[in-house]
Amino acid sequence: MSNMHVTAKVNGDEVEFLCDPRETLLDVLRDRLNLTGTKEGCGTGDCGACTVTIDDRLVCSCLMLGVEASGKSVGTIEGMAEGDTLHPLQKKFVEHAALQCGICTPGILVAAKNLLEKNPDPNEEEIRYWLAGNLCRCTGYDKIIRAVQDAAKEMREAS
Amino acid sequence: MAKDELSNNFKYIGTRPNRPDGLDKVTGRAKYGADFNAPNMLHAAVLRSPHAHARIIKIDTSKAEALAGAKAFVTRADFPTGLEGEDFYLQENTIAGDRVLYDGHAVAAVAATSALAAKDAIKLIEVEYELLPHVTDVDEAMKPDAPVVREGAQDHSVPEGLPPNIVSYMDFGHGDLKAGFSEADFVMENTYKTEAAHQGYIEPHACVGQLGQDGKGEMWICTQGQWFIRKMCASVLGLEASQLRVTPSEIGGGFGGKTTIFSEALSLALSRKSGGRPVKLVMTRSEVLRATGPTASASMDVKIGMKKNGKMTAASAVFRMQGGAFPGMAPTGMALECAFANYQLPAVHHTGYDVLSNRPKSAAYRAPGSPMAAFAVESLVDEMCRKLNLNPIEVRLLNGSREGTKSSFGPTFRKIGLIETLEAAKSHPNLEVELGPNQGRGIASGYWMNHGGETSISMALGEDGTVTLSIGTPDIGGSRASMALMVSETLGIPYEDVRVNVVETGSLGVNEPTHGSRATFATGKAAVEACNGAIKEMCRRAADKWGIDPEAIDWFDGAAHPSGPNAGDFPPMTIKEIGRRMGRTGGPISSHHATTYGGAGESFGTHVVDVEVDPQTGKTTILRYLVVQDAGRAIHPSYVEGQFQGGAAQGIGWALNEEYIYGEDGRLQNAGFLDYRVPVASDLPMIDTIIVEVPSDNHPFGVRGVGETGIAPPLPAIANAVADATGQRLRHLPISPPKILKAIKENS
Amino acid sequence: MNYHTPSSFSDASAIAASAKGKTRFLAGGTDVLVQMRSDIITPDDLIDIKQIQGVKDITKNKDGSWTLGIAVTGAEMSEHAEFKKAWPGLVEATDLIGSTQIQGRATIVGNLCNGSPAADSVPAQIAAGATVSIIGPTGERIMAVEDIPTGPSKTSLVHGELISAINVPARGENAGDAYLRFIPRTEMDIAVVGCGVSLRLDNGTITEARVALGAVAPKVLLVDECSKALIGTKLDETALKKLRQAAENACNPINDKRGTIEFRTEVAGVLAVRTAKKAYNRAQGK
Amino acid sequence: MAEVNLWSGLRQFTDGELLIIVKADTVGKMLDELVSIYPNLEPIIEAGVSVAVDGEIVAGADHTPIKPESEIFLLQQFKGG
Repeated sequence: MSNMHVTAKVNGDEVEFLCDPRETLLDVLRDRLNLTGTKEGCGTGDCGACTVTIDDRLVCSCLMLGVEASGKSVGTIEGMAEGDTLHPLQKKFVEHAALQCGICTPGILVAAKNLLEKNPDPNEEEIRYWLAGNLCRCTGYDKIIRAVQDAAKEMREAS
Repeated sequence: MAKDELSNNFKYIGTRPNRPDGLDKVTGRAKYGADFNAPNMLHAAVLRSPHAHARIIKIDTSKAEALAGAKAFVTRADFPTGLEGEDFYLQENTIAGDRVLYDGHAVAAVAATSALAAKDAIKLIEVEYELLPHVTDVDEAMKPDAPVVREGAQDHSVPEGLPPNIVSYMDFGHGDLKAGFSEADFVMENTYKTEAAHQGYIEPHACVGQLGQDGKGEMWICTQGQWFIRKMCASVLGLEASQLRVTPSEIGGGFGGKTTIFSEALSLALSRKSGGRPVKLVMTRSEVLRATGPTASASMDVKIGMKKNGKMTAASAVFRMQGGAFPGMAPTGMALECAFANYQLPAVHHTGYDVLSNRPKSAAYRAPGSPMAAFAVESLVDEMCRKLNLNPIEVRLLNGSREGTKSSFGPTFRKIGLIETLEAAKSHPNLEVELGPNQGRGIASGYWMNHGGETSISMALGEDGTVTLSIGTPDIGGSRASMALMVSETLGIPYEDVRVNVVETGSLGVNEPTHGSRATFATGKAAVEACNGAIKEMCRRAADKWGIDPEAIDWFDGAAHPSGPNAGDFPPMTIKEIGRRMGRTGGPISSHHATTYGGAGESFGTHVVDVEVDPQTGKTTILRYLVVQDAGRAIHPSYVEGQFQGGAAQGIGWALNEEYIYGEDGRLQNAGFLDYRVPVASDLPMIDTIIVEVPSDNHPFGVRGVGETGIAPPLPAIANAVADATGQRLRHLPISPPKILKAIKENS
Repeated sequence: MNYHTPSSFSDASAIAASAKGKTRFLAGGTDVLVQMRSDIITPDDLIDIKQIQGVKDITKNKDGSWTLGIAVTGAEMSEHAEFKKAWPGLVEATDLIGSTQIQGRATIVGNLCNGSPAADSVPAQIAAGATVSIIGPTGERIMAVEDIPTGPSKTSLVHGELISAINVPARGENAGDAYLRFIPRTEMDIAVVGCGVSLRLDNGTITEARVALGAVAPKVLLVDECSKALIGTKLDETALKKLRQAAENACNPINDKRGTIEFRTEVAGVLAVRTAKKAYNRAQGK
Repeated sequence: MAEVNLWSGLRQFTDGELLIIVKADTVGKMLDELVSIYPNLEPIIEAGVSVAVDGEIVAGADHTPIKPESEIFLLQQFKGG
């Protein structure tokens, strides 16, 4: 089958692209739309490096076809900061050294942001289980959990 | 600077500023291996053997070649012949010759106009195999009647009469072993096994290679060491190293696994065959697990003699390790050097075997060899402490290596920090927590010798007085921040005024990779040397201006100050002023330092873990975890803690769940993150850390490498904790629920 | 590969029925896309059934029973307070499938049709007494969930058939369900053993019981002997002992990379007891 | 002059000697001397060894100076992860 034409919203912007129906949303984001902040770690939904939101719900973009994004609103790491203003999670991840190599960081940030939108005051266990699908091989997760807790606190205090 | 001159009075060292590459890495802007694209680029895919051992009878690419979009194919026939030694093995691992040696061994590769087209083309290649018998277990491979992985591969170290899969042999030690054991009140000997584990970096190997008919090439790649990639690819393809320029991307984890090449040279070979078009090669996760280098699996006999009070009198170890189908890959020697490093031993002996099997070519993984050795030795020490009813920390304090101890592998230790880690662990509140039913506590120590190595670095002063540092060791865990801190401290300028760039192979002399826990030690030391060179030049510029002797100038707080008889004669000349005027005061100011460093200070660590084991299912839960390790000097304490915590997490995974599982057919059963089970966030507690600082006397700030030691103690610490909780001693990792439950049932 | 987005189940069925090559239906895609990625299957026709009207609905029927659309995700089930209150065991089983991200896509119909004996939601569906509505070239039919899987990756659906809805009975009074599984980590693993239990009580005495075991046989088992061990008891020690034995007896597992025969059998008994206790507490309103 | 301690597996290449006295003031010269006395050591040293000088392990740093009283050990080559 030839390529299909798809219209969607990515980080608030209207986008159009052509893709082979076998291409995943991850392939489309990275190779068609040049949004390489979303990473591929496994291609099978086991690592979470490709985490994005579809209509504000978390998904692994490797487990969704590009054509399925038709008419949907996709959120990626590139849309997380507002202009020059970093999201508190982004700020806290740097401050807490919550990343070492940084390859899992975009997926974890997108997932953590989604958590805090649903639960502004998660406890440690809730954060750990929410992020269980985001593998990090460098940090042992300790500093990631602390950064999420600290960002949540700052966001609660600001609101 | 000698150790007694070390000062704790630092302005920048020991602070925790934001890492310079932090913003790029939290916004998705940082470019990793697979994020690079070149104009007119093709995409590669690799056909891999489904067999553990087979002869290749025929490879037919005709159907694949007819596919639209398929542009180039390579097999071994496209590579030069006549290579020897490690070069030959690198080439043979890149692509199989007449035989495939493991499940996942590359057989052919294709470049096509899209990744999908390349994948389609691979499926159309027909390969005819003649199956050969295979062996994947180290003990099986050592048997005289085992299938022979490689004829004539034994090196000169192997005593006559040993089976052909034993390709290297070693023994070393000192003292009278027999006398030592006969002096002991209690001698215990056991056999321990560990399974192969993978580094499990989240970023699969990725590169874009471009190579023209003129032999000039480019490669963009995620690697721990761009010069290693250059040298290895050049050897495998018969190129001149200087004609290949290798640019490192940001790197998504390595842990030793990205210090060598696996399939990278295929992208260059395909590029050469497709008229020099750039070719992108990105591994899938399954390819990473099947065809890159996990660590060795090990089978180990350990024997220790002790007095009733816990004093050790003698120890011996026999280690058998397989590192895949390629000689020299099992870290047997390093494992043995680490095995008894924690202990003062009047008599000790080590014997080691490097064994071939039909598995992928092993690569370095965080303190290669040390975790297996620690598992065997620290488990046995714990077993003996239990039998003799002795406190395991006290026994380690009694026997622990310290300055002046003749090490188990020969040399006399200089200043080291093992005792300090044990003392610090002893007084940590975690040890006060009372344990409940089915809970247990385990302790173990570990060692890594660390490495210096080939290092080349440049720094340059900008016109505004800020500084650019060009380094050759990729930043895998925040090392840019450490470098910037050391430069700030040395020059006395703000952290923000230093930019650290990791550069390509054309910009510096040869650098070894970020490996051996060497980056902060060696690149940091070279950075300080380069800064000192620049300070000398800046003082000379001030001296010229002031008309005084450069020797009569002190550099501090980022400025030249007249000293001695001239003190106070001139206002300080700041680095900003010097930078602004350097064009007309003698030209650009830059400084270079290149050397091979020895004498990296070794690092010891002690871990304490509390676990709870479900007696009905055998499932282990980590309740508390403490890492204590000697960092020499923590330049950026957050990233030191991060290394401790990350090492512990990897060790926990290796201890409890991670393993390469081969079927009867010699195929890897768990080539994915679903069944190669690395720890997830909900598996772990917070990981407490204590940074011990016993400064190394061979680094200007006292730095010891910290990256590797932390993966060794978790394996035995967890086995010891499980034994404490259940009464069951598991001597074969991973300590999975089926194994624990079986032990509980059999022994109850 | 052809990608289809039919707007009705009969269209979907017709596309599948007329397809010559390999066909797959796409709902959440968390199995199909993995299989495509791993080269286990490359469908010639992929039929996306999410654009059919009503497939995202969770409907409470007048008689108290529930109809779940085939594209309802795990996350949507967890967020549906009333359904979760009625069938906490089915919801917790579904919630155990994969990560938060997987929950955003995965469906229990997909979990069922994938045919894995280790599928987490299936023992809970069977324990709940759920049925599925099926549309095919010869019309519609309804089948019990336990009759859908026939073996690893195999179902009793015939060429051109697909599930159009899942029907969960009314919960009724004094009843509760639960699901527990064993995995070596805390998350992200495939069940080594799974157990779903649904109970109804009368003054503390069990009057109805359904016990299903996953990953201990070629397909998920509904174990009558386990039900018999429970019915008429107050879940006393004798009943639990019988339950455990019955669960162990029902096992016909394999040795594989995830567990041994011995381990699976032992843990099936352990989980049956633990799950029954949890369901019993729920039935008592605890 | 310096005393070099070999690992015991090298005994077969040195007529059973494990403590060799060589004339050298750097690690590199020491290794060359060893090979000139015992040519059978060449493949091992060429393949790479680590050397400990006064308790400091040097790998590949042949320029490292040694003193007559230095404690010198030849070790199995190591590299890190």
